[in-house]
Amino acid sequence: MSTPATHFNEREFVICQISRLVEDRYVYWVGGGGEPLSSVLLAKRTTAPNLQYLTEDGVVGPEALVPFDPLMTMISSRANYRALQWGTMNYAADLAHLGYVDYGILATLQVDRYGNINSTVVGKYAGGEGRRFGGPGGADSIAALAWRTILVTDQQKRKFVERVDFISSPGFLDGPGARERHGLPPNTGPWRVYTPWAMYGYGDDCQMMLQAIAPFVTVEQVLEELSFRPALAAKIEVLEVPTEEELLVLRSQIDVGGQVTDRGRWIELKDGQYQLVQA
Amino acid sequence: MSTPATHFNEREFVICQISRLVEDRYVYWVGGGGEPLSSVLLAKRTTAPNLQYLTEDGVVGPEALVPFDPLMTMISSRANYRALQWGTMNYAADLAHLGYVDYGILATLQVDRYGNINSTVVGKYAGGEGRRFGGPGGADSIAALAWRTILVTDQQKRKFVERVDFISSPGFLDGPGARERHGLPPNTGPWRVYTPWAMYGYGDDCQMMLQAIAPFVTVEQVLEELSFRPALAAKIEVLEVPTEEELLVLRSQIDVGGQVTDRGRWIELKDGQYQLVQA
Amino acid sequence: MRILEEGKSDYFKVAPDSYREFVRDHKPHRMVSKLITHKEAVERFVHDGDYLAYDCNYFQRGPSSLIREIIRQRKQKLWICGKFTYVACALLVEGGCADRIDIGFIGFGPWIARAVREKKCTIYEYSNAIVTLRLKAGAMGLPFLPARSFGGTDGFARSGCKIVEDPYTKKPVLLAPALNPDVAIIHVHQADEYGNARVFGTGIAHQECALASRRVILSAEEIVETDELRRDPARTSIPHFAVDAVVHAPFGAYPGTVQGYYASDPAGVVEAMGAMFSGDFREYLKKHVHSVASHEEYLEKVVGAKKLIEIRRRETIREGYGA
Amino acid sequence: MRILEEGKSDYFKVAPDSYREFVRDHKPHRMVSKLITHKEAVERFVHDGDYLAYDCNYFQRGPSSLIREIIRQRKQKLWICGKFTYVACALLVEGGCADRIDIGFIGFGPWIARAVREKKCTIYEYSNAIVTLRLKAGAMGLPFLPARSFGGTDGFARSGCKIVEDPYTKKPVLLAPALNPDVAIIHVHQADEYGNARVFGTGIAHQECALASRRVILSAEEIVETDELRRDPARTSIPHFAVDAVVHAPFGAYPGTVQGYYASDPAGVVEAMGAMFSGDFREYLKKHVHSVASHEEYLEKVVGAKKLIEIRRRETIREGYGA
Repeated sequence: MSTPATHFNEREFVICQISRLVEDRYVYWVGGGGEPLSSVLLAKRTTAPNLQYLTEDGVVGPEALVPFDPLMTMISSRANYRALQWGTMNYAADLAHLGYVDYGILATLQVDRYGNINSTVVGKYAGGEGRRFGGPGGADSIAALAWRTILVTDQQKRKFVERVDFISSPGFLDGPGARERHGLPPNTGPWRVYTPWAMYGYGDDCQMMLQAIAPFVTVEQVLEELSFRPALAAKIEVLEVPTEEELLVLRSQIDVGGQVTDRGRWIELKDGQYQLVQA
Repeated sequence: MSTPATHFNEREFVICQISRLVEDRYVYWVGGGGEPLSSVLLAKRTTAPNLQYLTEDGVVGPEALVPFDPLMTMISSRANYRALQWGTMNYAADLAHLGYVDYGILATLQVDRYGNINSTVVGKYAGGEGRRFGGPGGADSIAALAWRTILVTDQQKRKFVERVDFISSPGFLDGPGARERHGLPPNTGPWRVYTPWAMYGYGDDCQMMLQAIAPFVTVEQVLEELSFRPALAAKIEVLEVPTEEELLVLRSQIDVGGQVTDRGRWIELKDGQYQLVQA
Repeated sequence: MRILEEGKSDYFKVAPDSYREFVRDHKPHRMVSKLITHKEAVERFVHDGDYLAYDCNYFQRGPSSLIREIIRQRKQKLWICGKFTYVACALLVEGGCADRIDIGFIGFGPWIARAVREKKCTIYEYSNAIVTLRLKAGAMGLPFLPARSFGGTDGFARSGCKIVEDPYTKKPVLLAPALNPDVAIIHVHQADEYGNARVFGTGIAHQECALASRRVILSAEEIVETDELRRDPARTSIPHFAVDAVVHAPFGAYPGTVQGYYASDPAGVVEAMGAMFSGDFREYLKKHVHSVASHEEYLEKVVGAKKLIEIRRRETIREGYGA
Repeated sequence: MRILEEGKSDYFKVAPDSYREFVRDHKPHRMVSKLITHKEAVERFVHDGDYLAYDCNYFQRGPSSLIREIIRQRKQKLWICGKFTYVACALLVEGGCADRIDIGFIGFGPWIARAVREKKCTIYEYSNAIVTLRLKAGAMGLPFLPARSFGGTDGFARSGCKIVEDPYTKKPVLLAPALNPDVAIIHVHQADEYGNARVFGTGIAHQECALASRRVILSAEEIVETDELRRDPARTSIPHFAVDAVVHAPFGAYPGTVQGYYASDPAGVVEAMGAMFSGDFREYLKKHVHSVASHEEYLEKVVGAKKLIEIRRRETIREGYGA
């Protein structure tokens, strides 16, 4: 039941990576949709059928009916179908404050060495000169209160910066102890950053460390696409590609319309090597 | 529809007094049972059919089915029947904080010149030497948060004291401004104190003032039954006796078993005078 | 209890005492009928310069028909509570109604940077959870509530929050200032004519929003008897005494969904999102707001019966959405 | 934010960080069956010296069968959360189980003064609302919540509350310390084997109590399928991950009522109140606790089928008490 796929795209690759982290025994808080929700829905249909997740509108443990209509990932009957409990936003925040959220999974716009997240403005804040985005939304509480935060973003130089232009949601701020000094609960923070090309963790110094890469890129290619140099793990692992079984579920049940995965480049197995298909 | 009664007891007298204060247009918070609840239920069946009240368990606007089983004034199906809303204790407290509670009605054990309420201990607190009672219960929040508090107690020297042995629930504490200094909202506090013999209000000095007496006692008799001398209103009014119609409703619908009213002395009209029947 | 850090932004004034007085003097403690039209409700209860909160958003059980009516009446200088929002803030700013936003999450696009650059709009930075907590503080009659998020962000510095030393644990803890909006608009599944209302399913903060706000307009898919509500009091989400106006608004959340009643209209969602991402709302506002005089006319002429039947058909789930 | 006044009493330690760690490490995040007996639940989850919270009381949808089991097992040195209570505190103190009480309201009588005089029991003074607010703070993962009552009382001085200068309004405001009990016992209408539970009707603080407490024992009138609960998720009052044990306890609130299911037994109420007012619990405890080994035996031998049928018959209201 585990056949390595030979043809998939970057988005599918990263969703499958995160999906495999997700275990039955934990409670998750998932961002509004996109890769985070797809990862959890995939896990629930493959390795972790009893997995339960929370969303920002206070839904606890739904048996979501996919696919959803566009944007209908919360406060909609299909997303919230046959939940164990329905609450509200403040209820979801209470559960997160209490420490019930083992993992928060967040798609981010820009991230820095310390895992700080920017979803507010790229460029200068003052005077509206930068490019403005939507604000932290629910990500701030996930990043502050989940025990471990898993970030998902693209492997692009402009997305991995030395210091984000605006900290919308907290990573390790400026290093050890900073979260606690600003009132956040201890022993929380970024845990993994996933891109279609790589996976990063964090050392005791709260700084990003490259831990694994996709089989279709080199470490050098990855490092090209960061605007700072992260620490490197003693041994850089190679991430496993999606299986045919995962892709079948993802494509036929979860993202049928391609709303989430229909971006990014394709990868194929060619001459015994996984390679990015040139556009 | 208003025939002065000729035979009633002290408890019935005081319930009818309070019932007449109760108007349709206000929201009330009522203590656990006894005279306060009886007064409200009587008003709802006589002068104020649309009156709504809250209780400590968060019931909003019930159409209570009387009589209740003993003690079953909250979290019971008859007391909470066909309410507009069901909540919890914290919800009731929220509404009180917000200023929705126009009147709180409280039966009290001991009260002082400033309207402070003792339901904790009569006598010395330390070492358990005094006679211990149940504590403030829900009365503390009513006394703190209702716009106007109506107290009900017996006209007995030991119940009207210069200073209560223990402030369980706040009256005016030690005078003007004291409530605010201790964090209570402004323009709140005791408004009336009712006993079977008299009605008191409060002056600008926050001290109790005798305003009216029952037709079956004299001012002197009343003053005998306080252990301090209250201010006297310029004109002491005489309270109107219960009507036959009120008593019919009270006896046949509200307190059928006499749980509330079966205490206190009887009054009868004799020789054109209302008189306490000698035991 | 030392103040360790303070946000430096202006914020809507915290005043629990004056809110209490407002409740005492102006909230309808008595059960009186409040059934009026969209037009009258917005005329009477939304004032220029108000702080406005809406619950949910233009696509998800939000008061979309009331948002359109506010724009239609060209209300001005509103300060809006922009949490959990795709297009509502954009419509209110570009419709000329709002010039300040407390942000949790809003749908972006070129409109927002332009509005800020042109000084048509001032932004105050929060997060969805902190804005919603502020409403909760307002709904509890308190001046603030503590939280353990938001500290350390750049939003904090541009907010009304503070970090103090918790007198119990001696550790830093965030305080979020209470929010008591001047007016709230909330879309519900069912209400009686007095404003006792039921919301089915999950939500953002309908109860908090109603209890925290000075004036409250409900739009309701269905008007039901009070006796119907009394059969199941645990389902009552909002009590009448918090409510000033009840507007019968079938399909009031269109193009959004009302869970259990009708699905969203994906084409309608895409049309609104398209206007937002292009930064040009002129066509959208003309067609969806100004071309008609009322919600009824909007449903008749712009949306049409066929669409209404289709979105009702497309909502195939009932479980949990009825009493 | 200056501290203006402080209660001088000991209070159960405020520790949101350690509570979070407990939740992470010991709460059952996974759905596992938790259906066990009264005996096993109390043996495993109630420890000598625990801070114990019960929801409601011995007469009103309270965990009466679990209270009897705790006394039967002669648990000791409990610190109990004595809110909204007629006889539960008296039974636990006179049963030899409890030696500290946070008081909101308790049924009194000679027992309490005697217990205090003989130093068998220490009292800490709060009110129903403040104790319940403390549980709410505990259920929100916060160190404290503000309130605008309780200041100025003599109870305040004997509590763990503080009055601080509100940094927003500059006025004095009370802070109540969070309460995270070691163990909570809660009686519910329905639960599944995992601990997802429904309470119908009004209540004191069942949800707060469950979310605030390290260990949670539910006793349930009915055990239902999880799929039944999923049909109406708005009715779920308590989520499974807060719960450690589910005990099937039909008539678990006897002699009290469970709204919609059965009435109280007035004779049983009077018998317990009589013991309390006389200050002599020996007969009561012997008959109602120690004469039997289990709740099942209690219903069979002490209460009897006739009484059970009678109290069920006497509850004639169903509206609102079913999903």
